[in-house]
Amino acid sequence: MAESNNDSLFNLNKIGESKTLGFLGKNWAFLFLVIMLILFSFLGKNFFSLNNFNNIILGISSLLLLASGEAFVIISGGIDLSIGFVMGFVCVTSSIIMRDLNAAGYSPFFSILTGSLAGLLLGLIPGIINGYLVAKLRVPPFIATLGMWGIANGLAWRLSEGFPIGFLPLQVRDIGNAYIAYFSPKKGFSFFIKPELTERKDILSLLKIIPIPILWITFVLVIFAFILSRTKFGQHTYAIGGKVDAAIRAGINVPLHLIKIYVISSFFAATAGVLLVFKLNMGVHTQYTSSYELFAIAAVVIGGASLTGGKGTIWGTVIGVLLIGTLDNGLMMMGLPIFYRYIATGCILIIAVLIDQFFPELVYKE
Amino acid sequence: MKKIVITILLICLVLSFVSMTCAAALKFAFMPGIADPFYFTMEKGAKAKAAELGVELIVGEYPKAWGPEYQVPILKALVARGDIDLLFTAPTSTEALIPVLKEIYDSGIPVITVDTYLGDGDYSKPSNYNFPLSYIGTDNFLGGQVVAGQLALLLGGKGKVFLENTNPDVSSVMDRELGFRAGLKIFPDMELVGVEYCLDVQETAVAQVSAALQKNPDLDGVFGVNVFSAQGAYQAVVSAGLEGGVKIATWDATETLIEALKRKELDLILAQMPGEMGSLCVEWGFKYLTEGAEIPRKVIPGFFVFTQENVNDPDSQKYIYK
Amino acid sequence: MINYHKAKKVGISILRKWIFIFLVGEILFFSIVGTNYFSLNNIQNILVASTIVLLLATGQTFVIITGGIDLSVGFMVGFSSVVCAKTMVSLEAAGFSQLLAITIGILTALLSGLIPGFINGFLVAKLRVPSFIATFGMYGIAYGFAEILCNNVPVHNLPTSLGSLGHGYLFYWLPGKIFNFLSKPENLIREELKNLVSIIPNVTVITFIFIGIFAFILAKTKFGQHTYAIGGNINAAERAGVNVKVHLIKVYMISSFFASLAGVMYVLQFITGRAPAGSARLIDAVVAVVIGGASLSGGKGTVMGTVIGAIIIGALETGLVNLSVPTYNLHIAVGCILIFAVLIDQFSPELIQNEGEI
Amino acid sequence: MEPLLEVKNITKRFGGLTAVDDVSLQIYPGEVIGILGDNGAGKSTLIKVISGVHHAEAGQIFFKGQRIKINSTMEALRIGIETIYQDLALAENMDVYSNIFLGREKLRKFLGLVDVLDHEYMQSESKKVLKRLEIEIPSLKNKIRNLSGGQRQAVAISRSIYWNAKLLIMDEPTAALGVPEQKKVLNLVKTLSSQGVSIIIISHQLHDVFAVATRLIIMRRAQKVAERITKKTSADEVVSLIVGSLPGDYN
Repeated sequence: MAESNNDSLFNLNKIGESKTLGFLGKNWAFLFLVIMLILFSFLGKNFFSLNNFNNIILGISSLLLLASGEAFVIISGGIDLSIGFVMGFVCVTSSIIMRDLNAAGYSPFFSILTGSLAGLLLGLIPGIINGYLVAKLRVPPFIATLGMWGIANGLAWRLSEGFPIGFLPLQVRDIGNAYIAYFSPKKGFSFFIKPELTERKDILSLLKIIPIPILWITFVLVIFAFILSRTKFGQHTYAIGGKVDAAIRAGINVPLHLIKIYVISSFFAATAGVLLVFKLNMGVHTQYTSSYELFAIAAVVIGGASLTGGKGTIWGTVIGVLLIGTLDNGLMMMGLPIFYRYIATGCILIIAVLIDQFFPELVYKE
Repeated sequence: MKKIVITILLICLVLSFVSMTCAAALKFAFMPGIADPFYFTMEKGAKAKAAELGVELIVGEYPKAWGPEYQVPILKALVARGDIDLLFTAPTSTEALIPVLKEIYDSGIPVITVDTYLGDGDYSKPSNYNFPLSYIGTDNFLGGQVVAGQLALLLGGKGKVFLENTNPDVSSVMDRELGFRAGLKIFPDMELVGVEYCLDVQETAVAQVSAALQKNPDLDGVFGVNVFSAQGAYQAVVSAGLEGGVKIATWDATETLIEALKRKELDLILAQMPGEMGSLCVEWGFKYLTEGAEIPRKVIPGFFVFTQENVNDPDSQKYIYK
Repeated sequence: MINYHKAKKVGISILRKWIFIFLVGEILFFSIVGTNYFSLNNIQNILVASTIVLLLATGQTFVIITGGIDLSVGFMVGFSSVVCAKTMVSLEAAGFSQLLAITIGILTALLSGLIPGFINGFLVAKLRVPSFIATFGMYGIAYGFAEILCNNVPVHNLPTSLGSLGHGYLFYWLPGKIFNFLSKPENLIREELKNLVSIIPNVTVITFIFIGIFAFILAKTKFGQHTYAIGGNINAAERAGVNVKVHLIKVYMISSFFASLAGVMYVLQFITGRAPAGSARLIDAVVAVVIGGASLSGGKGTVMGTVIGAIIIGALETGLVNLSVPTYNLHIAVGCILIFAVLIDQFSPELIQNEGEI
Repeated sequence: MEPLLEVKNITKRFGGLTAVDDVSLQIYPGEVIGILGDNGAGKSTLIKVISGVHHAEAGQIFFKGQRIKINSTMEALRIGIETIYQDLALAENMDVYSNIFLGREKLRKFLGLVDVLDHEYMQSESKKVLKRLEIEIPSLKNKIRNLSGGQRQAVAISRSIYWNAKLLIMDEPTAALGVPEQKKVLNLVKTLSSQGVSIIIISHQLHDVFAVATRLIIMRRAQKVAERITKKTSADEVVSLIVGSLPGDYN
């Protein structure tokens, strides 16, 4: 290590000996997040409150899912640019199905369930195609998924014809915007169902604890974090990202594994799409300008992954997303325009990689 | 190499003759500003009128985002067909489109601007942008004022309001904002606490309005200036559990918003008359070309305000965008 | 046996030129199916409409050949358009002549456009930040700065003579009467205006001059040779004495120079400066480079290929408009062409293998 | 005869690790010597010191009797020390003659204004050097990617020879090659040595080294443990020295 880095700015050996610095280098994203939370609590009005944290988390929920799926791909040494539009595509299809079934007189429960499942299943198709192109036909991931980016975008557009899809069963919104627990000073605790409050003062003082979508997301993330860190599948993912040849020689069915990984990424995007239906109560095609996939990649990298593969965790990715979300919300609460967040995200992204470049010893020193 | 060159030249020669065909019926072209329900409805209105008058209507591709760099190439490609008798379009920039449309006008195609305009929109005085036959469109500034007034009425003339806008780059929504600000000035107890731009991403609008509600717990009203910001605004209010507590005014009567109004989650929708605009363009254009009629330089079709009271009236239904 | 070889040779030459054949086929198709697609006017439209993609893609070609990618160019266009427009407006307001204001505006934009390129290059070459990340960071930063600089609104009131420059043509020809160079004949009656033929847009001329220069640099000079070497094997280049770091910085500066040139062209064409200008063209540019035969792993690609790739996209866009086919088909079509391009590249190595001998 | 290159008491450390410990050796013009040793014995580091990649903490280097300091690979190249690494350092996407001239391209004036690459000159020169080394490559315009391992090796060698290498260091030249290819490379080594080029070969494959080298230097644990004339030793003895079952001559 020292051999190849002896021209870097720092003397790595010396830094490597300091435990404090080691901890800093390894957990800098987390520490940065904490510092930011403290800073914004002082600078922003009403930043530090349960409701605002709910807002932050709800705001980043799509990104959280997209980035976690992307993490698998990036760890395997690939990249998936199609996720943003796959999300839009699934969001549109799934809401069209819900709307049409509901209009055809099926029960809301059936319509919602069928719509969601169909969306999730359809979302697997782009993943299979991506994976097949990458693994079997050896198309570089950047290109294969960029092609899918255009195709998913076009299809979503075609299906929605540019209109938002409305007229979904009302329960969609109730599910998507509910919380696990409510606490009202007037009526006490209630679970899942919002207490009926009429006074504005009471509505404002209502405490809402843990949004339901976050419960789902956590559930999905925990499973996949487990898969990545504790199972053979996860182990192989790192192996492929580290060195494909070695993985092949070790008997891993690399093409099949890669297909699975792209399917996972696509599945996460589909989940995000279905979640979006529940949150927004309508199907919206992801806008051209929102660059979801790029922000997802940024989050994964801030979370400690490397685009060359073999590195990264779900936990780190979650921190990365939180960092972006908090920054966004904090700047908003401080009254800075949306454009500052682009600058801030850009800078943090570069800093993340620089830290990764110059503290390699620290980051790997367990 | 020589063979290739000769082949290509031959192909070119043949091709230039292929397209030399002419049609008898009048052909109008419509170039929308961006892909959204407003322009879709306009197209439908124009199509209906065109069918009635026996005019063929060619619609340019809907630009995927707002801006001359998206619109101009499509517009040029549309006009390059060469068989168009009249163009009506919503210019995406008051300045950038002047030379482009001038060139089209110079090549012999009369131009009508609809919904948005060139320069300051006044074609009656001499200027380098007074060549379009007419500007047909809503007075966005006036609309903004009306919304401000109606919102103040709903709130009893007192309260804090927030404006969720889309893109500071778009003249029509900025006019709405300016109108809204001007309208609020009439009510000394109304206060505008903030403006955010969601860049037409609904999720961003949700996040921004949520943050605004967080920052100003005593917020009384939100004005969402277009479909995405309005939908985002009411989503944020619903998710904060404040339906009914925070009044929401919106612009553009899409079915989705009307549905929300019927559910009493919204309070006010200002409907422009895109269908009417499209139909007017075709009608005036037809009259101009066939009868040589003089067209008014500015046609303002007005608008309609939906409230929870009148939304179910049979008379109101025609104002919904479909 | 001989026939087989002959067939193989034909096959190879078709594969090697497939993008060119594709382009010709595409134009052929639209000319037959569309209305007046094959006309001087429309061909010029395609070129003008492709200006930004052409410029971005040419710069991007250099970066992609070295094995990197430059995502910042999308918003760099906006940044430099804002800088250019702002400078012009403030200089004109300060009493400078229009010509001076325009010249200084353009130069300022081009010069300030080199800075982000330098930073990108520095991050990539010296600090070894992966290019994807470094330039994506710059993507956000450039956009943010552009928006702040112009206060979120497009820059207005630019010098009026810009229009005649950006929308002007090299020649004007009124059949049988006038043949003008550079300036549009004045005092024409409406009938004459209708018949006026404008030949070769100024914007296209400028674009192709720069593309030509850099195509030459890439294909014929030591700089180009080293660019390929770095993309092929960075260690080899380093050991052969190429100053890889400086070279990479230069390459990223070329890319951002082209982006700012695209920004200037934007100002010339649209007479305004906008922060999001060109952002949607980023992906088109990368796609054009890849369709043009470059590989994202580096070491391959030509400016000529890139130009054809960009025109394929532009011609497709125009063709679909001509046929009144909705937008989404464009995305689907481009996505498919892209994958197709790479597949051809993947499956024809044994055919293309001995290209030196053919 | 004066040695072409002499290194004396070279020591190189990385942090706490001593990679090369007080090693000395000489090589004479036209001589082929082999450096043998197990993985981690310090062979690679030693040649990297000679070729200017690493800078030694202690020791001296003499070239043609003159004390020199090699601070960079470029300096090593300038005095005529060329190194061919296992990865050959060829740009696979480029053709044969471009690789031979990589970094030292021949230029000509275009329209009397700009410097452009002189392809014709580079091609004819490459042809000459390939001929001199009796190397057969189907076409100079072939991309390196499409050549066999032995052909690549040959390109890398002719590249260094064209630039007048006096000393050629080869790191595992036959490792990735098939048997016939190995033969060709070894023949090439002999041709070179007969033309007066000195060569240092590092290899694991004993019989290769035995086939071409006249003298062997055996390293173990960063130290030079023995030096043998090839004809006066046997593979068994060398293996024993490498693994340490025979004590070395020094310490």
